[in-house]
Order: sequence, then structure tokens, then C-alpha cells
Amino acid sequence: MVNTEIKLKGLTLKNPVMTASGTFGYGEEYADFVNLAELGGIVVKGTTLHHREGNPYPRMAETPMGMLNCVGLQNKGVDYFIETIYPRIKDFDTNVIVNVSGSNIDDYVAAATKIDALENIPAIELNVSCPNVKQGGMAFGVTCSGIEQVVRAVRDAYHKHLIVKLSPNVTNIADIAMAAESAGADSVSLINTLLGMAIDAETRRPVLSMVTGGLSGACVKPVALRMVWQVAKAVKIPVIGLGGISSATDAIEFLLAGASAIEIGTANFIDPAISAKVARGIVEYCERQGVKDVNELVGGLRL
Amino acid sequence: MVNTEIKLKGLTLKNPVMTASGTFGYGEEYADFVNLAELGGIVVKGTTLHHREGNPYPRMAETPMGMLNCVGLQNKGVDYFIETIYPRIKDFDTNVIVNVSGSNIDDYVAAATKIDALENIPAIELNVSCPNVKQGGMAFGVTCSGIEQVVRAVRDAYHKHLIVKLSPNVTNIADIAMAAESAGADSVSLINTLLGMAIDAETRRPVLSMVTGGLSGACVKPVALRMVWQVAKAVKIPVIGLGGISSATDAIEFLLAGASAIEIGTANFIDPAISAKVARGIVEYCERQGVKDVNELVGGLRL
Amino acid sequence: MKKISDFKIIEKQTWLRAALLRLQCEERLPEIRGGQFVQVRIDGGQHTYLRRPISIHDVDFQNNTIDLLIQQKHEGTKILCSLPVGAMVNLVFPLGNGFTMPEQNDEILLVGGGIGIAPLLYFAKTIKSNCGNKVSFLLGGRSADDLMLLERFREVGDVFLTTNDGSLGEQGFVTQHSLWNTKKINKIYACGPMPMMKAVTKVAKDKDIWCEVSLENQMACGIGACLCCVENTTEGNLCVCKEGPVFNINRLLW
Amino acid sequence: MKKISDFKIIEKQTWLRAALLRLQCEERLPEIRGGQFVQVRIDGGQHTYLRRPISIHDVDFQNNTIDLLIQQKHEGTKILCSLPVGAMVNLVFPLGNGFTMPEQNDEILLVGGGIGIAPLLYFAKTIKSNCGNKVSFLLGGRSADDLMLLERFREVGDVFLTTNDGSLGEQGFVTQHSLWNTKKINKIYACGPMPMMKAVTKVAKDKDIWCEVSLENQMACGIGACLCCVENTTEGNLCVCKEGPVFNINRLLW
Repeated sequence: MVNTEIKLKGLTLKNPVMTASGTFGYGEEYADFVNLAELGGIVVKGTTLHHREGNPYPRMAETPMGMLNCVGLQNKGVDYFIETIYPRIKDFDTNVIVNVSGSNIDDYVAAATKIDALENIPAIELNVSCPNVKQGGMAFGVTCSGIEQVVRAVRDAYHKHLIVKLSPNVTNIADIAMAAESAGADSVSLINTLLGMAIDAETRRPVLSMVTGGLSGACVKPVALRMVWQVAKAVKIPVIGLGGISSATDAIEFLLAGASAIEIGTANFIDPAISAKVARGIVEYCERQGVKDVNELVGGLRL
Repeated sequence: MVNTEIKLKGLTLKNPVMTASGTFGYGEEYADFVNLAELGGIVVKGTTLHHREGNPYPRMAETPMGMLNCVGLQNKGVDYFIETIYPRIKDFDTNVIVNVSGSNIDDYVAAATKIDALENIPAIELNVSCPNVKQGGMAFGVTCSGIEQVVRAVRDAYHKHLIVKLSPNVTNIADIAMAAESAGADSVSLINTLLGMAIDAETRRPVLSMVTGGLSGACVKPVALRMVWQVAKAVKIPVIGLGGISSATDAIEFLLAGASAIEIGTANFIDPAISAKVARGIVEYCERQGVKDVNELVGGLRL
Repeated sequence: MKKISDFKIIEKQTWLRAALLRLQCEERLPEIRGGQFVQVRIDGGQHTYLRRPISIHDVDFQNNTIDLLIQQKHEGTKILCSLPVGAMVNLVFPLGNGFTMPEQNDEILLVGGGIGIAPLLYFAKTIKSNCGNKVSFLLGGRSADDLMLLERFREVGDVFLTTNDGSLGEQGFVTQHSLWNTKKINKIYACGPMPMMKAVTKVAKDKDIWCEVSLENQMACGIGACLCCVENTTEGNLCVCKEGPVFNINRLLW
Repeated sequence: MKKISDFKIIEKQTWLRAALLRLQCEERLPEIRGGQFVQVRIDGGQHTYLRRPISIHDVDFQNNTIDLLIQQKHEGTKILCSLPVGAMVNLVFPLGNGFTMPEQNDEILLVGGGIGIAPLLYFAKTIKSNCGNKVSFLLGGRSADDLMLLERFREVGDVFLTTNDGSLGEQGFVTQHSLWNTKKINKIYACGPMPMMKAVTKVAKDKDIWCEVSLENQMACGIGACLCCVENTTEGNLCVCKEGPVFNINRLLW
């Protein structure tokens, strides 16, 4: 019998597998495919203080083993979430974590404060790295001072587990992670999407309405794994790894690199049942390798 | 009849297609597959002042639509190049460009000075972005001050076309490009490889001898295209685009994004004849689209 | 109830630019409404990382088969059309809302353009079995070889045709067909290329006829999670994969 | 002269963990030496971006065919082994240096372990046709089903066998076979897993026998451009794809 429980500060995951914000809706969209109780948690889609329509269509471009998106944080705002969506999802038998975005510090704080009051939301994931909206947070997420400001402000207002989601579009992600840690983050999750671009050679136009978008999918896994490894060496708080994870083997690699938990994102689009399969696959790996406790794998890379 | 000639300062390419350093040997390795006269140029492999054995095996990991490498600038040094290799390749009917690397400014300058004396080498590509060796240039390539130092020093010693190859592992590549421009670069080429990592879940060990390595191949194209677009908007000197280009369509996309020429790298490993096919494919595209001069495509993205 | 299932290609018919695949599943099929679609996993392509949405052309609940009528457009659909009988494909299905079932006394016109004819057959069959209405098809293509499987459509209703080159039916676009002046119509269901659907929408609005159209915005997830395939509507950006693909024209900003 | 050519699979034979593919090309084949390899393009895999190096098992210049004996290891070789007769595969070939042709009077032992037996057949045939030497094969596997196509080898020379489980030939490793004590040998050519080749190297050095081994370092380009497959030798790091795959053991740091 393998122990898969992961204890983070104020947040206990029954296993290390979560789903990434913006790729799993509010969980309900996947209920036909996945028993949500098999997951360590779900991070529901990016929520902002006010309603946002997001960016115009087209918002997506397929790339080799990946995709670009410029959705732009479309959501109905935190009050709508609290009144309409929260009641439907609050009793899921898994951790429901809300991804919080904003265009200025006050909005981040206001949204986080409202979610702090929701009994069944044990954590938020602070999105300081959305590449698709001006002041979509990426402005904050690419400098140490920027991330310190927003994290410290939210930390003062939010009293549960605070995950800070980091942008990979930086020279030294370990510095950014340490800044988040010093500002009071309980954990960091990485990577958000890599900024990319697609062009239609025949029409000579950008494929995306916003010209650039965020790259995700299997293609980014090597970069994500490297950054998780660099960050895990640099900070004492737990690291949540994501970026192209498409199988239990991928997930194990992130744990070995130092991630205490992982998130599955774009792979949900290719196989809507993948998240639960990964959770089961991790157990099979542990049984095959004689690992009694998944925590043994965390940072277990042999150099 | 389509004009494909691209004129850069002191460097005329019969067409925009070159091959990337480290992926095309010295051209001789591909002579059975490609008529080198069909190419705008070939950038031969990274050359340093002194002989380098490179990193231990294993040096390569396959990734989704890409590969990681940590070769580490294995080469016999610039004197060996001048005495043994240059005589064999100096009369190729294409531009032979030497990629120059170093671990300190003096070495860069010394190697560049020796190559400056070679009549049939019209340009060097300064590699300030190799991720695989300590002081492999990436130290220089990720800060404006670092790149200014090395480019200015080499600029003073080197009198032909000076290409500076940029690292994508930075927060703002446009700033780095402008620094290279202000220090005297005649053009910039990008992107070098993205720093990545691979782990063998079964053995729990890194796949690469150096743990991390440079990611290349089709998977990086969206990031490369975005960076070329950002840099082309920021600098006045020509931009040479590379990163995952595997077809004429890919090449056209880079030209539209603002590249005056392109380099084909990892795709040479999948199809050793791809470089000449891309050169022919660009002409076919121009004929189909009624483009009389390839230069019309450069920066021709319609927004 | 949405499912992920493996299907085997048990029959195949091909044309110049299209193929009909009959896919059989070992499990019983869930309820499927006309106008719904499947997301097909395509292996073997370097640019087929995501699934491809394909409308459901016909269903046989006795034999657990789904027919897909596929037009070869890009790498994904080309690979799909090249698969041999016996090959396995994985589907996520049924997706989307489908067309609204009409009333018993409605005078129904089903308008299809190009590969947009595909979903109309199964929807017409469900109309017949649910309310017994007689339906008419108005099918348009660039030329005769775009108009496939007409015998299947004729089994279910009257078929009127247009082609741009006049090689079959009346020459011109579907909106130029003479039936618009002669036929009594109070419900239109349309699927096809955007210009054709916009033209049909204009006709419907001019004649004040109730009309639903099926959109084909590019999708990633197909189940309303990624918000990539949005159409800007009177209610703001809505996911075509989940709130659609079928929309009443009154909800669209066309 | 290296070439890139499309080949059609015209014959196929499969075993538990391996397959023999006979590939036919429309063009005339270039000169091919024993121990050289091909780089096979594999479509359809999400982790088969690069070509796969496969040693050349046999060649028929009359019919322009190359035989590849392939062991199913990972995704790439599994896809390759699953290809049907009639499928096309693209090869870059012939690559590498191949084994050194022996002298007329040499007493030759060809040692193969597992799938490492593959290149020995064609090399033995070229020895026979070039200098007419009688060759002996010493082939080892985990069990009998690793030792395929023995009749092909017996047509060319004497065949001695070992298996770890004793299911065929003498039980144990190739280096434990009794022939080492009885047989006169002055040239060894070996191909197989690293531990086996290192064991053979040790025997050769102990007995002071000339020996060449064929290495299988992981490759990207296959033609000496990327410098990924290097082996550290007495001359420093050398590309196995270009300076090898065959090395005299005196050049290796084993």
C-alpha cells in the first residue's frame, strides 16, 4: 500500500495530481470522464475581480506537440463565481483551488479577500504570469520587485494556502521564486505558458487575434522540468510542477526534479481522462519500484 | 523570375537560407545530400581559441518534436580549423561563416582576429549564448552589459560582417538585441537553444551528462518566431531567424516576422536535404504568391 | 453522457476530397442528438496534437456505429481519410448541443454547403422519427463531386441542389435557388462555410424565418474548458463546442 | 555515396520481440560494407522526432533490397516492427565505417549478442565473397527466442550458440562458451549489449586477439554533424556514427 498523500502548509492533497487552471473548467466539464475524487486537487479557471470578456477569436493555434492560446482570462468575475459556481463545486471530494488574476494590486487583493471567506476553498493560485492581457500579471511576474509587491499585498489579505504561479519568460526563474517566497508565498507553481507566436504564411497574418499567445503542451516539458529543478534547489517552500505533463512518467520526472505536486494542463484536451490515469500510474510506478511513500520521490533525482 | 538575393552589410546571400552552427558540420558531411551552391550560406560549427573535448556522453535526449543536447562546443580549436579545415571548405560556392565561441573576452577576440584574416570567410557568428559550458557565452548573452562588453571587444578586432547569436533564455530579448546593436553588431541571429532538462524516471537519473541541455527542433518554433518578431521591431540591423524551421512555410513565417535570412538547424538531422528544399520552396511560394523579390516578404506580416 | 471510446473502421467510402468512415464501438452508444459532433484523436501527424472535431453524419444504435463524412482539408483530416478499414480511432463524444427539434407542423428546410451537408442527414432522421415531419434538403457545392451520398438524403426527404459551376442542380449559391420563391418554409437549419451561413442568415432575417446555424470555430478541448472556440454573441463570448455548435441566428452578431 | 531513399516493405517476418523487414528501393543501391547502418525515419510517434539507427542485416543488389532485423525496444522500434507489408519507409544510408575486411588466412569469429547478431550476417557474406574465409558465428541470447534466423547464419558459417537460460546451445554468456578453449581464432568481430562487448574485449585482450566491436551510442544526425554519439577513445571523443560504429578495441578506453 503506497502512501500518496502530500501535505503542504494548510493544504493536504490525497495525491500529487492536480489539474491546471484554464484547462479543466470548473471540474464539472470533466465529470463524465474523471472521478474528481481520484485527484489531489483541481485549480479552477482564472478568476478576476470584475467580469472579463477575454480576447477576440481566434484564440488558439496548434503547434508541433503543443498549442498557443490567447484566451485572455475570460471569466464572469469573482462575485459570479461565489454566487453561482462555488455552490455547485464546493462539495467536490477534492481540493478546489481558485486561480486569481488581476490587472492591478488592489484587484488581486480584493478578489483574494472574497475567496478567503469561502470555507471550501483551501488555497488560491496567484496568477502573476498570464501573457495574454496587458497587466495580466506578467508585468508583475517577470521582476522580483513586481512579484514581491503583489504577493506581499495578497499575503496580508489572504490567510489560507497561497500558491504563486510563475512565468517561464524570465532570465532567472529561481530569483523570481525566491522573491515570491520572501514575500510570503506558501508554495510556487510553474511553469505558466511560454510566450509564442504563429503566422499563416498564405495570408501573411498572425493566427492569433493578439498576435502572440501562451505556448503549452508536451513541447514545453523539457523547459518546465529544468525550471522546476532550478527553483526547487533555490527555495524552501514546496514547488508545484506543470508544463506538458501528459503521462505518469512525466509526472514522476517532475517529482524527482523537486516538485511536491504536479498539475496537468493541455493534456486534458487530448485525453479528458488523463488526470486520473496519471494518479493511478504514479501508484503503479511506486509499487513497481518499491516506493512506499510518494514523498520519497520528491527531489529524488540521483546525480 | 524571383529575386532571392539578400544583401547584408558586407555579406550577400544568394538566398535567405543558411544552415545553423552545430547541425551541419563543416558542410562536407552533407555534400552527398545537398548541393551547397543552392544555399545562401553555411554556419560551420562552434570554434574556440583552444581545442575543446566537449562534455561527456550522453549528450542528447529526444523530446516531443525536439531534442536536448549538451555537446559543449567540442572542436579542435581555431588554429586547427585554419590549417586543416579552412583549405577544404574555403572554395565552397556559398558563404562560409564561422561560429565563434569563448569562455572569456580575450579568447573571443583572439579567435575572431585569426578568422578575420581568412579571405573566404565573410562573416562570423558570435555565440554568446551556448547554454552547455560554464562561461560558454551564455553568461555574456543574458545581460545587456555582458553582451555589450564582448561584442564591443570583438567589433574592434573584427572587420567583416559580425553576426551576434542571441540566447532565448532571457526576460526581454529585444533589450539584449539592442545592446548588441549599440555595441556594433552588423546583425543578430536568434534563437539559440532553450535551456531544458530530461530525466529517466526508471533510473531516477538525468538523461544528459550535464543534467541540463539546449532544446531545439520544431517544438521551439513558436517561441523563436515570437522573439524574432520582437527583436525585428526593436533593432535597425538585420535579423537572422532560426529555431525549429523545418519547411519552406516555416521559413516564410520567419521572414514575415522580420527576419532577413534564416538558419536551418535540427531539421537537418531529420532530412539531410531539407536546407536546399527550403530554398527551392521559398521560390515556389513567391511564384505562387506573385512575389517578385524575397525582400518584399521581410517584415511583411499584415497586422 | 459524454464518453471516450475506441472505434474500429468497419467500412469506408472515398471521394476526390472526402471519405465516409463507418466506425463501430464495442460498448452501447449513448443518446446522440442531430448536430452533435465527435472529437477524433489523430495519430501520426506532426501537427495533429489536438483532436479534430467532426460532425456526426449518421448513427446506428443496433450496431453501435457512427458514420463520419470527412472532407480532406489539412494534415489531420488527410490522415483520417487515409486510414484503412480495420484501423482504430479514439473518439470523445457526443459533444455540443445539437439542433433544436422542430414542431410537428413545421415546414423544415435543411441547408448544407460543402461538407456542411454531413450533420443534416442524421438530424433529418431524428426529426422523422420524433415528429414525422417531411423535410427538404437544400445542398450546395462548388461542383457535383462536392455533393456526395445524395441517395442517403433522398431516402429521408426531398433534395434540392445547387453548384457554383452548374454541374449539378441549379447553378449558383444555395441562397439563389428557386425554391426560396416557391416553397413554404418556417424553420431553417444550416451548416456550411461561413459566407454561405451568413447568406442564409440574411435570407432568413429578410423573410423572418426561424433559423439555426452550426458553427465550426476552431476548437481545442471540445467540452467548454479552454474557451478557445468562442463566438461573440448577444450574451458575449460563448464556447461553440459547448453552447453550440448550433446557434439561433438571433443570438449571433451577424 | 550516402543517399536518402524511400523503400517499400515487401516482406516481413515477426517474432516475440523482433521483426525482419525486407525493404526494396527503386534506385540501384550504392556500395554497402558489412557493419554499416541506416537511419530510419519513423512517422506516427510522439517521441520519434529523430531517425533511428538500425544495422544492415543483409543486402540483395540484384533486387535492390535491404534486410533490417529490428528488436522492439521503445516507441520507435515498436512502430517500425508494426508496419505492414506495402508500407513505405525513408532511409538515410549507408552510414558509418563498417568492419575491417580480414586477410585470406585469418581465423575469424563473429560474436553477436541479442539483436547484435544482425550486422554479422551481411558482413560474413562479404568476407566470403571477398576472401573466401570460413567464418564462425558465436551467437548469444537470453533465451532461444532471441536467436532468430539461425538457418541464414548456418548457410554462411559454423554457428555456436549460448543462452542465459540454457534453452538453446550452451548455457551462459558468449564468453563462457567452450569454443574459446578449443578453437583457433585470430580475429574477432563483436556486436551486442555493452556488458557483452566489454566481456568479449577482455577475452580478446587476455588472449591477445585482434578485435573490433560495433558500438550503439545514441545518435541524432548519424553523419558526424551533431557530435552527440561520441565515444571517448585514445584519440579523444569520436563520433560513433562517423568514425564508428566499428572500433578496434585498442582505440577504446575500456
